[in-house]
Amino acid sequence: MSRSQNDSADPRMIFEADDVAVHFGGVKAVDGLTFGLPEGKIIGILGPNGSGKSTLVGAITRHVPLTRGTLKFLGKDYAGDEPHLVPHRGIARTFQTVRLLEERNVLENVLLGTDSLTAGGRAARRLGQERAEQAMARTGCDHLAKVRPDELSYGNRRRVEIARAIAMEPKLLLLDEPTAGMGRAEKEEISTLMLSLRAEGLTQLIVEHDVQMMVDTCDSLLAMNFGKLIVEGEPREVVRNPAVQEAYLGKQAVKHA
Amino acid sequence: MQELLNTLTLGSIYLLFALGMALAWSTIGILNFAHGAIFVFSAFSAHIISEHVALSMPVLILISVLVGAAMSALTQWLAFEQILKRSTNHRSAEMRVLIGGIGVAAIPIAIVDKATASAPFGFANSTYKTEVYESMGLRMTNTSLIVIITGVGIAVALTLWLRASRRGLGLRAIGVDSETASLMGVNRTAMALGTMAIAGGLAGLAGALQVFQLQAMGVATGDQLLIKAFAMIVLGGLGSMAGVIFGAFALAGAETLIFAAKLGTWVDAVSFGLIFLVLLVRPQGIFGRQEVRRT
Amino acid sequence: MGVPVQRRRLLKMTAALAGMAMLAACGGGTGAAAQNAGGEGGIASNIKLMGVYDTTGPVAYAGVGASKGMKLAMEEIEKQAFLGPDVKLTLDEVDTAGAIERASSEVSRAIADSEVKAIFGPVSGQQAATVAPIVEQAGVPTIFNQAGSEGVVIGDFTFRGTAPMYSYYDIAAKYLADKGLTDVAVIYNGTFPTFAEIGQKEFPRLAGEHGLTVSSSYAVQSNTQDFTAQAQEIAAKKPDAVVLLLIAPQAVTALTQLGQAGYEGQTVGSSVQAAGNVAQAGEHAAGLVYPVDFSAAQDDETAVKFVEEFTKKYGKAPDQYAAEGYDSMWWLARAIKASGDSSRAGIQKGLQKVAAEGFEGVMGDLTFEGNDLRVKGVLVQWDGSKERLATE
Amino acid sequence: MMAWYTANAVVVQATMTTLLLALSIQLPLRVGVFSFAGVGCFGIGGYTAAILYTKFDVDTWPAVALGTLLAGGLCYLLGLIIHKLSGLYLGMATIAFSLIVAVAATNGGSLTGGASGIFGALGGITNLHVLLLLALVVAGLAISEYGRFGRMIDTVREDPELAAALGINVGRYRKLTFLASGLIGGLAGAVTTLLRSTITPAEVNFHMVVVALTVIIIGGSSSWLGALIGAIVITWLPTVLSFVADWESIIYGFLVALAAIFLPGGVLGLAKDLIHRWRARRRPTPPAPPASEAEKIPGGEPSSPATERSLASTQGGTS
Repeated sequence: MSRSQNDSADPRMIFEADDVAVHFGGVKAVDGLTFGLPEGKIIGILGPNGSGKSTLVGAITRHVPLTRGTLKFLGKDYAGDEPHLVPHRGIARTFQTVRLLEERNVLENVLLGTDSLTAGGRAARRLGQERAEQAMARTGCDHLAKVRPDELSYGNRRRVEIARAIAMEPKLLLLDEPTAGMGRAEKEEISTLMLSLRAEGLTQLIVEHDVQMMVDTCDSLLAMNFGKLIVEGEPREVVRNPAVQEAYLGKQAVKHA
Repeated sequence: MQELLNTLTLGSIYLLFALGMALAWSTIGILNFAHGAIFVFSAFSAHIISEHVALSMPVLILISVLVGAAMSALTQWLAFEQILKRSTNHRSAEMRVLIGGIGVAAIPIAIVDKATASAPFGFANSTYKTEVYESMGLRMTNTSLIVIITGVGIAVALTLWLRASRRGLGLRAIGVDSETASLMGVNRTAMALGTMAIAGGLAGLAGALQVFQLQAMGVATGDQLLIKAFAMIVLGGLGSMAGVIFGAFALAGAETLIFAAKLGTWVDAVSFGLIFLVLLVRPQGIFGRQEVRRT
Repeated sequence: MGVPVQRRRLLKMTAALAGMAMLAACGGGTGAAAQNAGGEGGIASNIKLMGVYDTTGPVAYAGVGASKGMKLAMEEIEKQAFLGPDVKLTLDEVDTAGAIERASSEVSRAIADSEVKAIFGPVSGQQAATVAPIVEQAGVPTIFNQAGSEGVVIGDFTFRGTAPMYSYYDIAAKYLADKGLTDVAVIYNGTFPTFAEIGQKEFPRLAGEHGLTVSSSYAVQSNTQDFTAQAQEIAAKKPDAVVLLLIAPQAVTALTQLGQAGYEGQTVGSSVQAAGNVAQAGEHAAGLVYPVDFSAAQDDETAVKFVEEFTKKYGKAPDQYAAEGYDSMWWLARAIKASGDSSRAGIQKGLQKVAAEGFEGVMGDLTFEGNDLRVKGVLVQWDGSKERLATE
Repeated sequence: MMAWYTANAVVVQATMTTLLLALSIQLPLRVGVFSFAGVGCFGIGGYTAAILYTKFDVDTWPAVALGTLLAGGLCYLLGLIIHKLSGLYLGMATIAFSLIVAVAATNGGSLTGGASGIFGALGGITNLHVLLLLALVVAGLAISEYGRFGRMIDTVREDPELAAALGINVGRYRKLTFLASGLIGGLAGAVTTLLRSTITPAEVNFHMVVVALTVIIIGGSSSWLGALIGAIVITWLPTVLSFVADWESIIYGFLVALAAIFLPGGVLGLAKDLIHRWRARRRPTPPAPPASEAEKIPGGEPSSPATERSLASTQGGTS
């Protein structure tokens, strides 16, 4: 229930959550979160496994029913939306485990990002194709266009998924552990990509376990535990916060940070 | 009161048939559409042997159980295991297991059909004699008694066993999540084979007892029960043995009542209509657990 | 005994009259057939026939039985040189294996083959009803066995060599009336067309005619397997007789459960219980009577001779299907002889001509309603191990 | 050729009607809806057409149209009620629906002809008509298989949650599927009935579900082309196998089981896989990896081809 006022420094919140709670029976996966996402920033969510991060992402995309609370995007309350309406508002996401159509090649998987958001017709088809090709180029999977996902490395599967989300040309991009299972070099590529997207004004919310990457990439961090927001603010400060260290990081990681 | 007794007997027959199917479905995720054929063929095997030697009830049941177990394990090994090995996702595997079962079922059924020239078969040559008990205006045969006790006994025992034993835990884990199960050190393949053998044994038991109870079996009997069993399991809620027990007696009760109301040709409509309504109110069946959704 | 014989003759006459009336009504064109017994086409030396029915699958017993009967008849026809010394009948058989499309496809193929002069059609009701319009349109005379549903005998070219069960079920009603068993309960399979027809309509009508009362009637489905409830209710009400119109396994169970419920009255079945299909019910089936169009236990000369020949050829006694096939083949042979013409049209005219007159077959005096066979039927009793004629 | 056609016209016809029935079951499966309502709709379409044709003197085509529309409408209503049920629960509900249709037909008195069904409903439909109708249906389905529409339907089936996250209205797809499946099933029923001239309650049975599923599994569930292959195999197999007579149903069972085991994507899937492999071989080399990809992540090696992967080794997939 901790309402924080310190976001008010930012001029415009693209997204606002007010007292959002998601309970599964007796399990309070998310329990009264209030926060906002400033436009054009990268915000990270930290928290141990089971702290409710992914449930929160699910709540934002309206896949998970809310127990209470309101969600606003671009100033409009959309908590009552069906999940499929959320992308039409300009919110795109990736998943913790990569979700691709195994029977379709990479290009088609990326095109899927544009399919329901563009109208039919030849012009729209060409537009979708362009958007998909751009997205693939940015994520570095353009040379894989005709390959099927089951022939790809894990890192490349991640790229395809991010490309699909970018092709949706969202105003808010939710990344659920986008670098899980990637090597250092690949993680840096993702970081670079996120920063270049930010430069274009895309707001991003990222859930990650790699603290170093979060500190390097994010403009601010939210730390969660037991479904509640414990600290939020400038990444380095958040990471140093004793409550966060106790809940999540452990002594060793603190040294590393 | 007599109606209750009749429901109990009919329900126990349904239950015995459905138990094996439910066990395999809710633990190792195999919806075996050859279950009905195994049921018929096991009873038929016992019938063939009984034509040559006059055997007692336990021996006939044993033959039927063994044949059922062997057929079911063989089906699992030669067909279902192979299908799972070659499947990439659950939906297509589920579907192909279903079709594979239908294909496998055609074989024993064709053999029985040919051998009996579609005439009903039974254990007329057995040493077992049906006796009728009568007390307080209620009638019951010793066969009904055996059917009820076996049906309910095995159902309860199976439920408890699944709940309690480590093996049961392993099995349930397969049903819920095969990866966790393999982490727990459960050998999936062997376990699946064992489960299918038990399920087949139950089909054999059900087959033999049904022949004793109803005196005869037709070659189409297995198919007719298959759909009913499918309905009972879904009605009770997949994954719950208690649900199967409930489903079997609920369907038997409904059928008995419909017959009592002289609506004999409406039986399927009423009972399946009820199942339809139940699913609308409780989409996961009466005893089914609500899926906990996690993202 | 006197009365029944007279009655039989009367029936036969009326039936024959009705047949002729229908024939006349069917259009003047066919009248010509009656005169030219000499035949314009003559009898070919090789007459090809096509048999399209189930010889595998769930109703294979009917197709196989009929086939055996027909083959025996063909042998005899040839041996007797019934159609002349050099005339040979050949029968090509194809299995429909329970598939409607296969039946119509094979029939179409037979139609396309101009060598095929007549067809013996499917034994399954729906297969038969599907091919009936096809053969009608093509003008190929087709004789069906079994296939007791409506829509099979629909015109000049469709014939049926099996009397519908309801048409001779009256002997069961009469038997009950003669024995004074007037209070009757009925259990019938309402999803099985033949039984639905008798259970819902024909038996109540026959009961009325013979002064019986249907005190209770229970409809069940083909997938009903347990009859405890019905058996107990019947045992409690103690009607004089119970009529069971059930498929084979159902009848065994119902008879057993009636016995277990303590019912001791007369049980009446149907021809489905023939061929030892109630053997599994053991003592509970003893005393069951049922009307059939043919029983190997029949004692008239023609039947005894047929049973003898059949047993010599196949090693076991003929069933009703064999008898129907046998009589159907003879019907065809008589038809060819009667019209003196083995062309499709000739056979068609011949079949109608023979039908109008009726003839004596192994099923007794055969009469026809139009192109549809009628027999008197015999009532047989299952004594627990074998069939014998039911004595009145 | 002409002689061949004359002799086999009915089998050709049966192939087409079987295909229609299979398509009415395949479409929902392709959208991830385990619906067997197509069989019930076959009954509704068939009975409606037959009743109109024989009892109300309606002409062939209006009778077919009304049967089709009624089946489609009722199936859509069914879909509105049950589209949220999952997996085999929905399957059970739709089987219940189909069986209820059969019972209603059995008890429909003189209107439906009771247990004996309706006879003499021989409409004026030719093979050419059936072919044209089939072409129409297939054209519609083909559109739903290619391009963006096809991709979206695949997503709705494979991963409804993903589909929603991509902005696809999953519920609407599922509901419309019921409508389309009902229309196709109804058309199949009406056409088949007026071709055969008969329909009985015994036909509207689980057996029909089995036939449709067998067609789909043998041919391939991903495309109408698969259903066509399956329909051809299933309709012609008995003709081919008839020489084995008594062994026919046993061999049939074996073939179906073998197809289920060894052809995950049916005959069509096998063909597609072969084509894909052939093309992959013709590609100069596997695409050159960029510099970063040289650094492989642990456990991230490419997985083996789909056909050899087993369920146990898949990650995710279902959740």
